[in-house]
Amino acid sequence: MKDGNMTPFSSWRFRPNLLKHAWLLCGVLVLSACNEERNSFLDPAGPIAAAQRTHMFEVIAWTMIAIVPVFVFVPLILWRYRFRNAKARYTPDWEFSGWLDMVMWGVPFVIIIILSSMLWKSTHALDPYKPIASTEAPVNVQVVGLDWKWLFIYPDLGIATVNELVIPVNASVAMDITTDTVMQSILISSLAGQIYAMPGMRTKLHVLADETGTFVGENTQYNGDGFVDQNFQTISMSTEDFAVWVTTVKASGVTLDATTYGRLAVGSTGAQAHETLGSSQMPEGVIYFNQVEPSLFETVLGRYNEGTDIPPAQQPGAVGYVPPSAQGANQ
Amino acid sequence: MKHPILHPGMNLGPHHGQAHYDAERVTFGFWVFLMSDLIIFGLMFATYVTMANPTGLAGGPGPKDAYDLTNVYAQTMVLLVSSVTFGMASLAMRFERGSGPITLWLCITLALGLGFLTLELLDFSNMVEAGAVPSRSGFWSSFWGLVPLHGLHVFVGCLWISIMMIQMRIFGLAPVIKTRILRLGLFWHFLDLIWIGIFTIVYLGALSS
Amino acid sequence: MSEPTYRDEARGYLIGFGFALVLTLIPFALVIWGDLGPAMTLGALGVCALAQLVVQLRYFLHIDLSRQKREDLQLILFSSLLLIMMAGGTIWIIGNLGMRM
Amino acid sequence: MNPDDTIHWLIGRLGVSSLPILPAIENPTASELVGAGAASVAIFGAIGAVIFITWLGAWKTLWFDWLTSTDHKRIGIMYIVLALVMLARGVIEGVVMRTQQAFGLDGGFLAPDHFGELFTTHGTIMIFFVAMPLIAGIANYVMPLQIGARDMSFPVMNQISLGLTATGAALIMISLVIAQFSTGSWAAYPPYTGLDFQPGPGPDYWIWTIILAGIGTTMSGINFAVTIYKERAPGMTLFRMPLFTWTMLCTSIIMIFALPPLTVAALMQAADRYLDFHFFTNDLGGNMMNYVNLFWLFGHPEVYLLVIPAYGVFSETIATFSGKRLFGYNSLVFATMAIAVLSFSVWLHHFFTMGQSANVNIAFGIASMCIAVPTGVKIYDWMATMYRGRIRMSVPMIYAIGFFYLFTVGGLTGVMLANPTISYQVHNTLFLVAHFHNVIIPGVVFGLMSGYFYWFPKAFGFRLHEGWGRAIALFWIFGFSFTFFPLYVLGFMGMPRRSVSYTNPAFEPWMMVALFGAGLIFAALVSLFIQLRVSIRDRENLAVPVGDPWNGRTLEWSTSSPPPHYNFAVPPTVEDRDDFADAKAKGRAYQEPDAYEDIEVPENTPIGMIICVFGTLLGFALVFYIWWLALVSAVVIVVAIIARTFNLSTTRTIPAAEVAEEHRAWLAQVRATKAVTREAETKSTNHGLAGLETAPSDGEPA
Ligand code: HEO
Ligand code: HEM
Ligand SMILES: [Cu+2]
Repeated sequence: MKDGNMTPFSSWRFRPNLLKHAWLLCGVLVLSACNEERNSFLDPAGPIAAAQRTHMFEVIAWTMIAIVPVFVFVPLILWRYRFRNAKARYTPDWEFSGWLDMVMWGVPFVIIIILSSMLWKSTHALDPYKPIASTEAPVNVQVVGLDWKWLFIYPDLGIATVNELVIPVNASVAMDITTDTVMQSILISSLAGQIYAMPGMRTKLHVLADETGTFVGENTQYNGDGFVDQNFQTISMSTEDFAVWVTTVKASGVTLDATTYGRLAVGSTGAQAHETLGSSQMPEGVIYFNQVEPSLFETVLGRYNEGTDIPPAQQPGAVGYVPPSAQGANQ
Repeated sequence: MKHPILHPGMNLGPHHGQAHYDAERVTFGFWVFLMSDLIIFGLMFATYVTMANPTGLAGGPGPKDAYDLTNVYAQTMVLLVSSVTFGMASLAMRFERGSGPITLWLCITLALGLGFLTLELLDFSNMVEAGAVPSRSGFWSSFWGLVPLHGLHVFVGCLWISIMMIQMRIFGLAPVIKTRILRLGLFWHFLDLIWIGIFTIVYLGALSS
Repeated sequence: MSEPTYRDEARGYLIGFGFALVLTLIPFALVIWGDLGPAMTLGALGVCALAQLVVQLRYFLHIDLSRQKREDLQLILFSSLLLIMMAGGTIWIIGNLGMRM
Repeated sequence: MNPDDTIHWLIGRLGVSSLPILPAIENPTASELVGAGAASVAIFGAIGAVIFITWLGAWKTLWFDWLTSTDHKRIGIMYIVLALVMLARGVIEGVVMRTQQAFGLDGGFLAPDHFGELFTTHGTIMIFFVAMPLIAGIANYVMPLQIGARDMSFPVMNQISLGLTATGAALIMISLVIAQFSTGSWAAYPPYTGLDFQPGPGPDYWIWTIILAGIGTTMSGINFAVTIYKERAPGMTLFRMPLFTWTMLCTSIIMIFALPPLTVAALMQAADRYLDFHFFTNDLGGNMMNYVNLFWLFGHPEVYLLVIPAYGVFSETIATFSGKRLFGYNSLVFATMAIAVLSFSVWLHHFFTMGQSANVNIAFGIASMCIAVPTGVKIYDWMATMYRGRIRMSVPMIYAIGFFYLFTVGGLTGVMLANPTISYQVHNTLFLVAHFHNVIIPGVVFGLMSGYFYWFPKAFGFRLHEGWGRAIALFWIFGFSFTFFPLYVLGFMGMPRRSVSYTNPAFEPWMMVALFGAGLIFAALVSLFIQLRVSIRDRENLAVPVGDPWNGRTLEWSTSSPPPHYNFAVPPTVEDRDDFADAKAKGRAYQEPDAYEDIEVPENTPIGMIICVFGTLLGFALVFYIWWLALVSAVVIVVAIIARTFNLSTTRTIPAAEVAEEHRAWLAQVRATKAVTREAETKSTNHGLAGLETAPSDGEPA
């Protein structure tokens, strides 16, 4: 983790001893998850995920004050006051103790106050709508959730991809998110948390990778048969590599217009869509687009707010959806 | 057995004997039911409020295009008067004026209730003509979810009044009958309370914002 | 405590009716003829509606603050608390989301 | 009308294709076979039940003594029977899902939509038809006895509530055989459950199941609350009520106020699907976020509705088996109330990730964490109750220990999830699935299972087999741990919930562990039925007719087992918080009253069954668009209810002499019975009369 990226989280004091335990625990997990595609905020690759992890361990640590006594005293009490132990004191009518009552209410109360103040700070600091301070130039990505794949539009670059989100390392990536079907939720665990994608609505998420690598991104909101296949690779690379990647996309991509979009929107997994729209120059399960209608995202978003009825035939994901190209063919 | 003090207003008084004591349990139960119903209405109101914006209207007709305040005012008055006439029925029962006056007041209340429903249906048909139908927009869906729900309650109330008049004829003023009329009274007044919310929020509120 | 007579109680209903009538007329008049501006109008509507709720509860449903009648009052207050939490929360949440979508 | 139209008019959208048996024959994949198997089990189970009842010659008894009964005790038992049947289905579905996921690396044997149906029905069944009926059943049985009442305030409404619950259960069972249930999860978020995306009958099944059962639950809540408020025995002030009754009061408040949002949400969904409304649709101003909001406005209080009675059970059992007064009664009461009220203020924590501002998330996050305080107080109070007690390691105590350890972990992960920061990461992953099973199983299931064991002898006059009881408890404890702790890890590894399969091989070992655990849970389920069988067989040895097998502390133990229809020959007069313990200590117990009185008990009525049958038909007709049937059923229900109000003689009187005779016979039996010490609690010498004891009787040195 590079300190330069930590500006928005300067209020975060990392407790070194806590972190040590944290590393221990997540070491165990990560080992078992050992895979070149990283998919856990316990193995963070960006400041948000890292802060989320730290916050989690801090919460666990504080709650232990209230919880460990339960684990310790329950067996002790059970053993000491077991039925057969005639020597133990037996006070069948003892039912109140003022100071015990105070402790029982007071300790958890204080802990919750502490946790609440941490919650307050972290929730503001990690608000997904808030841009992340970064050394590199920010990148804008528009995300459209489709059944069962993700479309990423780079409006400033005029390109788009399906199921491959490539980002320059150390750049704050501002995502505008929507879907053109049912509700979904986008999660790139190693970088930041998830946010819902809903038709006709724009949610926002900012992510930043401070290392290069490949991270799993996925939809976590069940949306039918292809749900489990709706994941994608997030690749963070150096700015130079990113530029190279952009040229590749431009070179090998196809056009994204109303017709191709319609075919893309048909319920299919990334792999299936690759079959119909992709080419061998594109990675497996991935599609590149080199010419993108600049207003595509706004069209997808705005369509639901035009005050017109959208019959199933025009609703991607609906039973009976007919992509525009096929509609044209039928007429 | 000790009998704690009974329910206010909507009670009968100790001179009613058994019915008075039964009322304790059943009116309380009915109050609880009404409060549960209140939550249903409350959430419908909340939904209506969240829909009263351009997104919810979805380019369809708005409140100004469809609401007819004259009619709403008439509905309000009819319902308000019916609350008072029901009150008179309750009093006739409480002061043991016999089933004659009770029936008379109930009849008037029933007539007013039906009058309210007629006015409301008239209003609805005008709205349909103005294109303010539930399939037009989220806003109108929330309207049609809320106001007719109240209307349905009024309809049930009318049915209930009719049944009580029949039962009074058959059984006279038996204790159960009395406690039923008591609960019917609660129900009827409750509907007026909801209506205050409807004319304030649904009609006047939407028109003035 | 002496039991109220028929006349006392009938008068109660009529008083309630009078209040309710006024509290209905004001909001309708405000919306039809008034020009207070949306915020003021809405505020006035709210005040009148609340007042009328209290009036009807008091005179038609006979809920009041005397000690023995507390059970209903508690029930109503508790329900109102929950209602405010639920309905208010809904409006707050959905409103906030609406602004950010 | 041409014949096609006629058929369509007659059977709506029902068709042969609705039967899952057929595709299984045409195309016998594993998934289809599992579905067909389930359908066959349902059909043959129903046929088997019919044959069994006929063989027993029990139709008459079933109808006159049970189905038409308005006795709260019988209604309670019927609720529990329903819950146990549904528990079997729910657990089996859970095990099937675990099996699928264990072999789900790159595939598995279930088709995705079949898996979708499984998690939807599993979740719906477990919440609405296992946990809630178990609570309603135990509460129905125990609560009136605990407060010294004769019955519920509204016995007929009580029967109707049961009928409506059974209606919902029937619909969800029918969906096994005819067409498919929804794949939209128990939360049924639109637009996925909207008409455009799921035009089939699935979501409609969900809607009507939920609405009908939900109305029943609301009515139960009203009934419980009024009963507790108005039917308490003389001297039973609010602050002398047993803790279980207190928890039921709080739970009934949740039933009354939290079910309406669900009813509203489901009705709005129905309006969208049937009447072209636009509450939650994508287009024309629909707002699905409001559905999510409304659903959790119900959903969160719901989970506390489930757990609060379990807290009540633990309060009773821990005090009883520690041989002590409950520590911190007032704290426990206030904590319960606090949890009930707070439960209405936290619902947004189920959708922190919808996009609202940080301030909204913070408000609800903090409110959520606040619930940890009263919950912690409860746990500490129970520990203090055991402190300086004489703890008997009976079955309910084993559950209690499992609860202390496991529930605390689940609560901790709940507190973690209450932080929006963390929720952003683990929401919708298996971490969440682990959390809620971690509170539901050690909390709700352990609580209700121990309640079942604890009060069973009250209801049937004999104890359940102790050895099997311990085995079941241990199966649950270890089964739970093996099944659900791995899911935390899988959640951290990023596995989304509701995944039929996965591609990451690292998941597989954890899944295998979870499958092993599910096997143990399955063993618990099987043992539950074996225990019942064995206990019925040995009922002579286990008999406790006097009615107080555990040296109980509260009123329900002061009457015979099973209690007479009217519960108490004379209404008890309560003088103390643990009144029966006090009575035994002061020699007030088992006294013959000065005089007996006539007792009025409610008459039987078929109204609940009529509503159940026609409610089922109504739901079914609506699901399949059979409008004439829907209309007929609705009319029958309304007419039946109205007709019922014309019957004013709804009670029957038991003469004082009969009461006196029964009571004296029981008192004679009490006198003739030899009291046992706690040593012999689990022996066959325990006939339900507890001997007084102040110190260990045969002080075996420790
Ligand atoms: C019986 C059921 C039950 C219970 C009791 C709880 C208890 C709690 N739950 Fe859970 N939950 C339950 C059932 C569910 N929850 C869910 C989801 C859920 C979510 C949403 C997660 C998400 O979707 O991302 C959150 C934030 C919580 C929080 C909590 C909290 C804070 C508690 C607290 O009540 C726990 C309190 C207990 C504690 C803390 C332990 C004891 C305390 C001690 C020993 C001392 C004091 C401790 C401290 C000071 C920390 N729950 C879902 C998901 C539904 C779905 O999506 O399908 C279900 C079903
Ligand atoms: C007895 C053993 C149980 C097993 C083996 C089990 C297993 C499962 C599994 C495998 C899932 C799907 C997880 C996923 O989304 O990937 C699940 C979901 C669920 N379970 Fe259980 N479960 C059990 C008991 C319970 C109980 C007792 C309850 C509640 C009272 C319950 C309530 C739920 C709910 C609400 C869901 C979510 C369903 C949805 O997503 O719509 N489960 N369970
Ligand atoms: Cu919750």
